[in-house]
Amino acid sequence: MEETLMDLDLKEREEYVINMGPQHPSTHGVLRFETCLQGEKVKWIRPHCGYIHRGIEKMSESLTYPQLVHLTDRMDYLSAHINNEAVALCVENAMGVQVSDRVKYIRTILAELNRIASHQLWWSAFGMDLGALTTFFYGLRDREKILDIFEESTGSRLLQSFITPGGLMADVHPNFQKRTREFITYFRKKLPEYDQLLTGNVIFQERTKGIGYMSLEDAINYGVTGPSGRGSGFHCDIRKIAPYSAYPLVKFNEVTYTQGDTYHRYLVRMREMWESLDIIDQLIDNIPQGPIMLELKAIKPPKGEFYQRVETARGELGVYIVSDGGPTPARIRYRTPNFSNLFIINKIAAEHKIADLVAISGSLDLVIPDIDR
Amino acid sequence: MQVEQLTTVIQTLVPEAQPGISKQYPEFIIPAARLHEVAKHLKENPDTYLDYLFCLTGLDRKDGFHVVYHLTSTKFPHIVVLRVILADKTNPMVATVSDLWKAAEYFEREAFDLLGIKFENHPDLRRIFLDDDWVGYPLRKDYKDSFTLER
Amino acid sequence: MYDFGPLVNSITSWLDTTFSPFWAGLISMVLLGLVLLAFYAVLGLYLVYAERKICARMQNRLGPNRVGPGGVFQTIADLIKLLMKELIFIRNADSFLFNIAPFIVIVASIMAIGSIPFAKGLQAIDLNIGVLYILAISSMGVIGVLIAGWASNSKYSVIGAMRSGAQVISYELSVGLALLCIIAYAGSMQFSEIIASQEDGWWIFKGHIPAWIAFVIYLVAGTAETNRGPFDLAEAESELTAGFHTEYSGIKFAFFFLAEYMNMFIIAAIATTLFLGGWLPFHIWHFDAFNKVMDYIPPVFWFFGKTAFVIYLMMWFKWTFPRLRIDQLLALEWKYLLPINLMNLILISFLILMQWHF
Amino acid sequence: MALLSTLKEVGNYFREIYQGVASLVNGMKVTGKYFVKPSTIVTQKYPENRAELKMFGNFKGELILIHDENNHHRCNVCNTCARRCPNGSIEVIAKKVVGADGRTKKILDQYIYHLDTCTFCGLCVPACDENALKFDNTFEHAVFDKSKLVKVLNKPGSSSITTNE
Repeated sequence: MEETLMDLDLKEREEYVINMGPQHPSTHGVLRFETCLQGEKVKWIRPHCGYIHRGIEKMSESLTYPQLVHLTDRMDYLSAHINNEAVALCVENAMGVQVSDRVKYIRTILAELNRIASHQLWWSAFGMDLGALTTFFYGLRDREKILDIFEESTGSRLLQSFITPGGLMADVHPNFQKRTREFITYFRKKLPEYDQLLTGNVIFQERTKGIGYMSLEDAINYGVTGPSGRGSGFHCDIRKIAPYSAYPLVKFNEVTYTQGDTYHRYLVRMREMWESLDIIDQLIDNIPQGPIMLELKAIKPPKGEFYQRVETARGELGVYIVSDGGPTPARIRYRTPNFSNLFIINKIAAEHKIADLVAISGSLDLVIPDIDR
Repeated sequence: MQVEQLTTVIQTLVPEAQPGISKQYPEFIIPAARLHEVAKHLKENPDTYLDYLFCLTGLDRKDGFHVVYHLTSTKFPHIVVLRVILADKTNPMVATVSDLWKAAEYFEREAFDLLGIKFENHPDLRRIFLDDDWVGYPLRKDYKDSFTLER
Repeated sequence: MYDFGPLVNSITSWLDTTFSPFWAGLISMVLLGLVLLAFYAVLGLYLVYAERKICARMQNRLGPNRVGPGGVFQTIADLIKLLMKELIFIRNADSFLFNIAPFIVIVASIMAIGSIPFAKGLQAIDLNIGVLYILAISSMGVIGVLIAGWASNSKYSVIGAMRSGAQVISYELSVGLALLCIIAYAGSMQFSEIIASQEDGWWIFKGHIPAWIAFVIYLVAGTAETNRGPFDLAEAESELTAGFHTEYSGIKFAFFFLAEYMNMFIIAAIATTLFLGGWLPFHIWHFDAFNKVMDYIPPVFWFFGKTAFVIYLMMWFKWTFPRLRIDQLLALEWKYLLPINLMNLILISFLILMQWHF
Repeated sequence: MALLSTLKEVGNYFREIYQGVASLVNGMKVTGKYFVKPSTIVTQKYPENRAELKMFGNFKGELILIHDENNHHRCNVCNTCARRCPNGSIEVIAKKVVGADGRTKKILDQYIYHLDTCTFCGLCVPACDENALKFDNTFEHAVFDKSKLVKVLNKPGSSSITTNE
């Protein structure tokens, strides 16, 4: 092999470059970290994305609003309901219509269930990243219960396309309330087990405490939102800043820590699961009656530009619709949380060990299709 | 800060700034040449303190390329939208704000990748999603390729 | 009762009388080698199956259940698959070292098995420095791992191999010192004599608390030495994809895989022999009726039962704990295990000097 | 004082070890508990449990054109579903026939459904004014050839209720 100038330069400093990804067990998808190592120590990381770029924004320009909703599931596939809700809210606000309280309640419950399911999968995968393989199965076992609730009402387990501009595709199943209740009692028993297995573990704490420190300034500057940002004390919960759907009606805490390390990003998500359970608990018994779909002649937002922020399981999702008054958007832009969360990795993981890089990228909870769209 | 106060702040800074298209947030159309200066002022002014850029969008409109900056503050609840209209469609160029908000560096790379808007003084202006040898900028309205779904 | 000595002696004497000394030696060697190899292969496959079943139960799963009743032939099917798979050759790899590395690893573990006493008289060779021999041989495996990592010409493999080297060299100390505690108690390095010294009680019971400490340290260090459990940094699936055997495929990969499980068996077997009385049955002092019943269970069962228990413990660790980082791994050895071990050894010497042990 | 602080450090050293080991044992309790409880196993033995495996009623398996017992469907070739489909997964092919009264009518020739490009967004079912479509609960769609995923939904010999009147 011919040695390039760069190789020689690296050799002199006893550094070398490895590619973590596009196929690597801990990047959770087709993401590539071009990582420069000196022994075990990470010198710098250059993230390369675009391996799963499908041009959702471009495709959406030729689809009507109800049609383009089903593409948003495929961005952050772990919070599909919340992505759908973002588009639905943006279109409804643009048209100046209000959905019924029943729809608002159901949307919020589905979104919170989705958030729990997403955090469960993250917990499972995070344990795997650190080498505790059993967490994966416990997390997925409990996530299955939520997916059953989704499947019974919406017909799909992962990519539901259930929330649509103007309301919901269908009414929820009669069993919805009962099953959700059952899940709340079930999962309140299982969550302490998660802590017992992983959070309290001395190896886990050693691996995560003080690792990957992200300062508040960095979090704001890079736009790191969601649980990752809140671990650094960034009050970025859109559910609190700009409440939408049924969030103004419920009481919950915005979970923040100021320490900003991997362990506290972990804790934010663990406590958020409790908070989400509380939100569902407040809403599930009080779902009012009402129509599930607005009687709209055509879903055509007026000419203008509209923006909607929602809080997905990973941070702030922005939907920016530029409408010319037609049935299709002139331009639709998704400000996805993972895109902003990804690029801080060089800042917080440099000068750590290679094992820490895996822990840190796990604690950012990256979903790659959401980065690439 | 209220909309009126924001308007006065910006009007005193850039007299030629115009109220924007959208009614949702207070929006101002800033001349491209003065964008960086305005952004810097809005970020550092303790009354506005717009330290969090949550969205940067490139648009292809009839009157040229737009670059839209959604700004908010972690201290105050106000949101400000800045808009730059680049009438020159062949060589759209605007100063980068990535030195003020690090998040902009990657949003700008995306806008460059998909719309071909060039950002001056950007530290690392490469394509972010598409291959380096990709021809054209897909989100432009005049972009044609063999895969575009005809309806 | 259940003494394999006469049986073995009769075979050797028959060989000696029928053949010339050279041929007799050769035939007995070949016989032994074949028996050990068969035992090695069967046990390795069984251990893989056991691990898969055990971890499945811990994870609310069924585990392999398709091939044969309860999936018992799953690992055999896997082995056949691995045998038929293509051996991928890496263009820039050092082909000689690349090919020899799996054999070094597997030969080291086969050699170690030779001196393990499975039952009275059922031991390929009863060296008078048995413990030392095991220590020496089992650390030979890491040479194979290092060669594999280096010769693959892959960065992931090199990182894995270097981790493994640092890890095994450090943990060798703790394994040695923990075993030294029992050697001090027993006063011998010969396995048969160590077992004989436990006729009146296993060292884990006779040796007071220091023996317990030594046992725990031995388990931890032993797990680390086999690159397993929370110490699988050399493979580190989520960091290095597969560490030192990233580039191996087919039967060469199977060798590494089998050697890992057999090393686990060897570590457990030595723990059994030194701490848990080897093939000796469980006795309760002055409870003769119970002891009589225990005596009727053949020693081979006792040996494998105890070994299985230790192996289960090691699997339990592996499927519960997250992986350590390389610096934490070394800190655990040099800051915790080694000082405690040294203090423990001094304590044991003191106990022996004062004649306080049973 | 120096001695006291040293003692404290030694105490901390051992407390650290104790707490560490305790946390590890705590974690092992969880896995140990599930190991001894086979009733908690959640694995489903899929091909064996085919008989009792029931999907939820709403499950979106594949699109079907509803046929009644007389082999009638309700499609009147309005093409709304095909226009609603975001992926172009539905093709409605009409043919012209001369009716009994001598007027030419458009009736359904083939209702082609591309299961391979369908994303199960569910927009087609509510789009149909005649309620002619629904999602079936079948889920075993795996085939060896992609062309087998292109299905003709109207059964051979079937006719529309609306055209028969």
